[in-house]
Amino acid sequence: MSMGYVLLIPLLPALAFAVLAPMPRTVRTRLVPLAVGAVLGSLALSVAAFLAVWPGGHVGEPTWQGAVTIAHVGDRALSLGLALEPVSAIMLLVVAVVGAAVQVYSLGYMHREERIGWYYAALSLFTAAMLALVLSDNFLGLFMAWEVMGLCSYLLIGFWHEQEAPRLASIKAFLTTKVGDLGFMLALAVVYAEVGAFDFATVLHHDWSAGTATLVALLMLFGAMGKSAQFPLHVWLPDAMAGPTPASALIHAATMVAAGVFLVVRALPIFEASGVALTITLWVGLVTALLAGLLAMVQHDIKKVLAYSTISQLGFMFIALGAGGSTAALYHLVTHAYFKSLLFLGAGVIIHAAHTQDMREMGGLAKKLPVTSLAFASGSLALAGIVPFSGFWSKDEILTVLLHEHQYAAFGIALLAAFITAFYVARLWFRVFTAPTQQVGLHEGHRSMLAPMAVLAAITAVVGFFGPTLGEFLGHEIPWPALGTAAISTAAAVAGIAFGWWVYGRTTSVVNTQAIKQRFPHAYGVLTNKYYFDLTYGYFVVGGYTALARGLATFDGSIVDGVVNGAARLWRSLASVGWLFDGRVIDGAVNGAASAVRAAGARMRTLQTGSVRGYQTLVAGAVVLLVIWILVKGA
Amino acid sequence: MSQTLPTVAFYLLAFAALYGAISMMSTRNVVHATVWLLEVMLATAGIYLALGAEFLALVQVLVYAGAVAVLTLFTVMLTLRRREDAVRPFPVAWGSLAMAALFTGGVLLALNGFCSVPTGMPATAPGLEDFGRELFTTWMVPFEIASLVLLAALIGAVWWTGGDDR
Amino acid sequence: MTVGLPHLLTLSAMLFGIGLYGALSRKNAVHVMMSLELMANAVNLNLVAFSRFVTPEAMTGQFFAVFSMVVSAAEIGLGLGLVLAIYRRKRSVELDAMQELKG
Amino acid sequence: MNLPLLTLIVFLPLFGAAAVALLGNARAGVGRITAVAVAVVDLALVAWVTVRFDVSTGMQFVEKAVWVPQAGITYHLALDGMSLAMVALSALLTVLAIVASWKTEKNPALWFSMLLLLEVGMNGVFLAMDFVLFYVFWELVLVPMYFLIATWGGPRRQYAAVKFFLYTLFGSVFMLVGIIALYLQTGTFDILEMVGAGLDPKFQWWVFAAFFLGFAVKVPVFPLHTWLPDAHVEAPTAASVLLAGILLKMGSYGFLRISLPILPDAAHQWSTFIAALAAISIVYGAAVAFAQTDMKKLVAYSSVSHMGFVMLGIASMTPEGLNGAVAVMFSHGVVTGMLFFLVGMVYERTHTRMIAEVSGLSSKVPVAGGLLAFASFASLGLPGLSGFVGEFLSLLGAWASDIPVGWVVVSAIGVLLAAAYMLWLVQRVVLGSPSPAVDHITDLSRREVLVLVPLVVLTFVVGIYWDSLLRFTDPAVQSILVMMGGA
Amino acid sequence: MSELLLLAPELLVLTGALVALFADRVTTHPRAAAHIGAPLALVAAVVAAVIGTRGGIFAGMLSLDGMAVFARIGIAALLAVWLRWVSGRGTGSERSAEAVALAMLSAVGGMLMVSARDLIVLFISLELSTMPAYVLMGYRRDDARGLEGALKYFLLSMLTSLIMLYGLSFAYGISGSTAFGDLGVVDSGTLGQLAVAFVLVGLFAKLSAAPFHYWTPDAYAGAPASSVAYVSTVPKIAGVVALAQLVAAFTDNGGTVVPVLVAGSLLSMLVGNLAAYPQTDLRRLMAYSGVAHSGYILLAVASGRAGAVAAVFYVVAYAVPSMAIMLLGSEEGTALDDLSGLAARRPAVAWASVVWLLSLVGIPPMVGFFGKLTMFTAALDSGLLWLVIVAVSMSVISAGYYFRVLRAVFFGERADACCATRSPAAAVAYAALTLATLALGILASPVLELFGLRL
Repeated sequence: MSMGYVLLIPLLPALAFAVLAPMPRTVRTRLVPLAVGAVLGSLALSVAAFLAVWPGGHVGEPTWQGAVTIAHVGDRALSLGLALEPVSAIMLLVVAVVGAAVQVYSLGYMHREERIGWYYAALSLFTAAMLALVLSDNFLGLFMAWEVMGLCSYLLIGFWHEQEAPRLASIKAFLTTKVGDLGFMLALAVVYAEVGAFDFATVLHHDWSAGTATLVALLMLFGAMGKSAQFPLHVWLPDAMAGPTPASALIHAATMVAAGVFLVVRALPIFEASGVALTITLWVGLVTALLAGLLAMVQHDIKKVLAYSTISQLGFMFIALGAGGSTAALYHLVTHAYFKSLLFLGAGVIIHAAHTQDMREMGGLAKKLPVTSLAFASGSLALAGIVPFSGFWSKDEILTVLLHEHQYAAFGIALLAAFITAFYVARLWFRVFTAPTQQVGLHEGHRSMLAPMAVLAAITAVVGFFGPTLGEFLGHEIPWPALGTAAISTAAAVAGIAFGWWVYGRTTSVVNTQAIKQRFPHAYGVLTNKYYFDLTYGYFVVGGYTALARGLATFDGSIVDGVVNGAARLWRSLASVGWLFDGRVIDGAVNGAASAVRAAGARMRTLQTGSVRGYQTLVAGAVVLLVIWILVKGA
Repeated sequence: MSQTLPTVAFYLLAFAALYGAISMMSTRNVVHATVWLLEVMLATAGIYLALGAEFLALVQVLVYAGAVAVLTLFTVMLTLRRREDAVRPFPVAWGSLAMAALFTGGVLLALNGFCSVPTGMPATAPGLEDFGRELFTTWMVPFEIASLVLLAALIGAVWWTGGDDR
Repeated sequence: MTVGLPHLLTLSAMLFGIGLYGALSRKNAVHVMMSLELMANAVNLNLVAFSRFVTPEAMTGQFFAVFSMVVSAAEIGLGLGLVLAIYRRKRSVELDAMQELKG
Repeated sequence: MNLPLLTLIVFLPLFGAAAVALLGNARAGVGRITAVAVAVVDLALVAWVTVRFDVSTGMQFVEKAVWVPQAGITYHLALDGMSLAMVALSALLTVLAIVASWKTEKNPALWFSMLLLLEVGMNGVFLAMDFVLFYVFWELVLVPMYFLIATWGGPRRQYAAVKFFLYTLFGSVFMLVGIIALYLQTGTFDILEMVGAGLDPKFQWWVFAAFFLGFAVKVPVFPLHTWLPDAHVEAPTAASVLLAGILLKMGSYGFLRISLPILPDAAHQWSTFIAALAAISIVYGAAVAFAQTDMKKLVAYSSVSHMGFVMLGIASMTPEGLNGAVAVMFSHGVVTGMLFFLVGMVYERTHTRMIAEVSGLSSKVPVAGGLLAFASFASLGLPGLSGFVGEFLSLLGAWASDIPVGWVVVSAIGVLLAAAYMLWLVQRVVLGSPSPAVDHITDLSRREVLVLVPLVVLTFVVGIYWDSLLRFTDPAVQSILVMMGGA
Repeated sequence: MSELLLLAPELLVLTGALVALFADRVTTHPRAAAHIGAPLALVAAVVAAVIGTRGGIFAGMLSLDGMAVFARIGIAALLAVWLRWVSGRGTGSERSAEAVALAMLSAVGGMLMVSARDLIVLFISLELSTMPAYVLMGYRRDDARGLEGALKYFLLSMLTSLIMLYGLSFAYGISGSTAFGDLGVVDSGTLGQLAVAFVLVGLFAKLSAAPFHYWTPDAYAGAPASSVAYVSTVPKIAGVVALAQLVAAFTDNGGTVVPVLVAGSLLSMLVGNLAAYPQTDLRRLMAYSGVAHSGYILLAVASGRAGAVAAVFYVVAYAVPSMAIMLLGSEEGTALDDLSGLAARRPAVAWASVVWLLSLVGIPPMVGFFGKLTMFTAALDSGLLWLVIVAVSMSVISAGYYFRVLRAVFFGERADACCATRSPAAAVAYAALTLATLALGILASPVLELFGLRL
């Protein structure tokens, strides 16, 4: 059976973008179903592709591969190619499912937007890029798709660009991830210099020396940290919540932010060749998981809670990677993608209903939004890591890996993070759904919004049971959780939830955080200020650069222009000492040279007195000098 | 067979020429200066004669004494408005003097080292006849050009001195 | 000591120098021209001397001197015409009065 | 068929220029149709050459005739893939510049004839394979550009025009000294024949220095770039487009065509220095662009930054780097051309170029705003668009070469900074709510869109299928490297 | 006498001069002299080209070698162009017959001078070419300023001319001959070196090379621009050829010639280019520009045989556009401001002026570029690198003041409506000069090849 249709998987949404983007606004709006159809088509093809690989596929042995050479440089050829193998098949499924769910959901969520057509165009392009990314069989293609996703992220975050916040958030997101991308790009340069090719097979089977491997791995890790919002490059993700919620669900929760993890999964052999890089990955993950979790505890904006939660969960994935458990990381990636997108979609319904994102103004939504609350509960429990929801299984797998690798300190921290996770999940849940009602006239979301949520909730509820199957598929064993580990993690989760209930859920009145704030002023201050990352970056990096740029611009106008003409200036000052320097330092180029010449010319001109006798004397003087010179020369 | 210049005659004429030249520079009267110039010319003509260049001596007398000096004198008269103008104060121009002295000194120094030509002069010199023949055969081209120079000068002088009618 | 070429050349150089002095120092245009004539005279002397001592047969220097005299005469004629023309407009032939053109 | 195609390509616009000038302002309508027709025919000729171009051989379409036999000066035109890319760009941008300035009212006959005259020089520079001919065209370019800026430019146009002229003249006379020095050593003015002359390395060093001054001013390389912002700000739109799109490339083309093959030893000695200047240009240009308040100035400084990548690729002297350099040259011509066109079109409507006074284009005029955003993204090197190709290859080449890693990293940071100033521009100009200046303007006309579409298409084609460009340039680059190795 | 026939071009021009003198008496046409003279001069140029190179004539006193023939044709052709222009425009308020006659006499002098191979012929033809120039400079005889300029020219020229003559007398005395072929021995002793230096002083003054250039700006500034157009160009061609021939004859045994040339070159380039900057009068500006160009030429002359040919070529390359600019100045007024708005009034001429000025700067493909290229090549070849760098830098600087002219032409505004009416004759002159500026450059090699000269 020809597998050429795999090509269509990313191509369909891309075509949808190509059709929509150049159209006038009104036409675009009418073409929205086309985009949805395209992504549904991709979904269908993805399922087909998945079934073609599963069962029987082996990691590293593509079931189908297609490549096109885009560049010849000397005897080297650079190509873009797609390869279908287990990892990409699984990722395909994740991306296509979430993508389709979000697009369908957006029909309801965004239907009042004037520019919905543009929204769908960007979403389609993003889906195409993400699908291409997971299918890519080389680092170059991966990087290109990666960058295009960055663009889409930028476009979607800044969708409501008339407002200040989304505008700023979009540029912040783009630039911060671009910082990471620099690392990725340099990694590619090193890879190319070392290997001379980009395709996974060649690069990963290359005989890496530890030093080069470390360099490449760390550079790639840096790229991944940017994309996956790991400390200290995490600052963009919370702000990115200024974009439309479904877009956040797709991009900033389920797929794009996981691309960093995916990259490390792909490049893991290089990390392993390095060793040091793995350890660093682990600790990046640990720090992120813990610190982001702590931040999630103090946020009032429902989307920001989820955003920090995403960062924290991505941290878990890095932990797994750092411990060498790529399958565990992938597993958590998959489960997280489903439940976190579910949570975001739920949040979308809530926001639609409550017309606010501030949890302090919500409460008692469980009764008003029954379907949503059910779905949300499914997602929350998965996030908290409660059996049997998906998050439990994957998180447990990560903890198992840590134990297996004897990373006990890491295990402890991860456990703490899990506890915190459970706590903020509880905080959110109790505040939003069970706290006293503050608003009236709330209504449940539209069917097109609820249906995708239902699908995702169902997946979240059951996908955990497929862990061992997944492991088998990926060629690694994912055992059923050992009872001991499961008990510990469940205990942590339950404790977190219980603590959350104790703080937020047990009273029937609105909880006043003021008390906590007063009790722990410093700690609370640090958290609400997000560890001062934004302030530091804003002040030193952005402010510093702006000041530098301004300085250089002034410098350019004055000094450089001046220095280039230094000779002319010097000449000017030499040519006439008494000639007043006219103080125009700026832009001396032609002015400077010209006035120098003019000044010198004016000097020359003073010899031209108009007196014949003067001229004759000058002529005779020159002749006399000549005579003297010849006599001296002759002597 | 070399012949020498009559020593006494040369020194007399040389003295006359130099005296005339210095007087010309130092006289307070412009008209007198013209006359001193004439004197220098005549002395030079004498030297020419002594050198056996009769034709040149003749030309010198005719052209310089007869034409140039008279023309100059005429112009001096024409351009002097008052009698007093003719008598002018002549302070020594030390700068010019130094310059001229340096120049002359330099040339004299160079002359001092210039010994490659004989001091004695050949006994016989071709006569006026030979001179005339040569002038119109060998030197025909410059001769013709010289006539054009005179023509050009004539046109120019006429142009400048004319034009009153406007 | 016999009088020879060096004597003549020396005399000529002195006359040239005196003429040069005059050309540089005189303030009256006519006077300057007279000084220039003195210089021309010196050159002619030079030529004739060389002719007699170096090329007595060819008399090249004498011919040179003849042409030089013609040119001098032509120039002085032209120059005096110019002086007269200037005198007619400015009523002066003082060189120091002619400094309208400069720079 | 033995039509002298290259001669036609070079000199056809000359006749066009004469015709347009003779038609005069009274019949400017006919004149501009003539102008565009000539330019289009020229473009068609280039296209025809492209079709018949054989990528498997080097110099082709050679036209060589004796000009001054004693001095070894020949009329020698030829092209390889690199020249072809540049000539194609020049022919295309000229057509677009003419169409974009269709409505010029001030002395239109002169305007169009100057544009065509400029094309003569530009095409000639890229096709001449004889130094004297090269220099003739090189200087010929200055004249129409001077008049384009000084006649139709902004308020300080004369200052800018003279500055432009003197700076480039300053550089080019040193180049002339270098050319003469080379001639005295080799006895020929033929660029191709000079290759592999086995010149003394010390001699090479000095000649390289002379050429460096000539080319670096044109590129421009920090710190010789200060003429560029002034020239751009004062120049009319079409002149800016050609200035940035073609004229800057003449400098880097010179490095590739002349400095590297003929002076390989010196090139190796200079490479670190050039790389350092390139890296500084990249970061410096980007930083200064970031601080600009005038759209055109921002784009101008961005050119300094982008041309830094060209120099970086050249300094690497690797196949990737050189291909990257040519790709940046091409792409920068297309993308910056687009940016200048758009800035000009916005200026025509709002009468201001101040970033602070223009905002919300995408809401009010979505086509203009969208294209401006698109051009910005192409400019900041988004993969899939042409800007990425060259910058990426340059970096690959630079890393693989002897250039100190530090400079490569600094250059890579330039990519980030490019994103910073470009997004900052998009942020303030394209996005947001319409400012008063934008409130009553109309969107792009069909003619204006027509100007931009070919550039958009090229941006995509080159960005996605790199070989569409590299298949022409790579053989040229390889032969340059062979020449360098062979010396 | 068949040798006389070889001087047919000179005789034709001379005929023109004589006819001019009497033209006024015969016809009432105001500019009959120029009308007759122009075709005669053109025919002279053609005849000179037909005669071609012949070698020595009149017992070696004259020689029609390549350089001489090239210059002879150049002088005659430029004279023809100038006369053509005069036949359309006249010479201002005065009648033009005398000017025509004088210019033609001067041209005869120049044409003889370039073929002279004897000091006497050289000297006297030099005087013939110079003397009419004094009159042309002071041609407006009711204008005190013009006469003042002429007097300055006259006195300084006479002084330097006498110094040169003094040098010539020594040169003759040392070598015992006035033929160029025998002059090789001169530059040996101290006196000989003095002689050589004096001769060079005279020629420098003719070329208005610094520091003997003082007469130039004042004389030009007082003179009618039409006269400047002639005097600043045609005699200069003859001067450069004479200089080149003499330098070749002196053979620089004693190392005097080249240093003097180099010093003159350096000073001229500096003085000319720098002093041209503050000028506001076109004549004065072009005077200094001429000084500067003499500097470049001296550089080439100092560079041996190849340089000499390059110098001769360049002086023509300089003369052609220079004459055009001064003719334009004569029509439009000589203050730079007078040229304002020329582009609007006379676009064709304005654009031609671009060609002329850029040629003077040395921008290809104009003739000036090729001239400079060959000169600098020759100079580099003879090891004068530092001076070439000065020359090149000065060329750049010169662009500045030439651009001031262009700026006026294209971007100036002129309040009063003026000026020149249409004149086909002037148009022909401009067209010829523009064409020459463009074509001579591209065809430099074949043109010189015609005269057996190699760059």
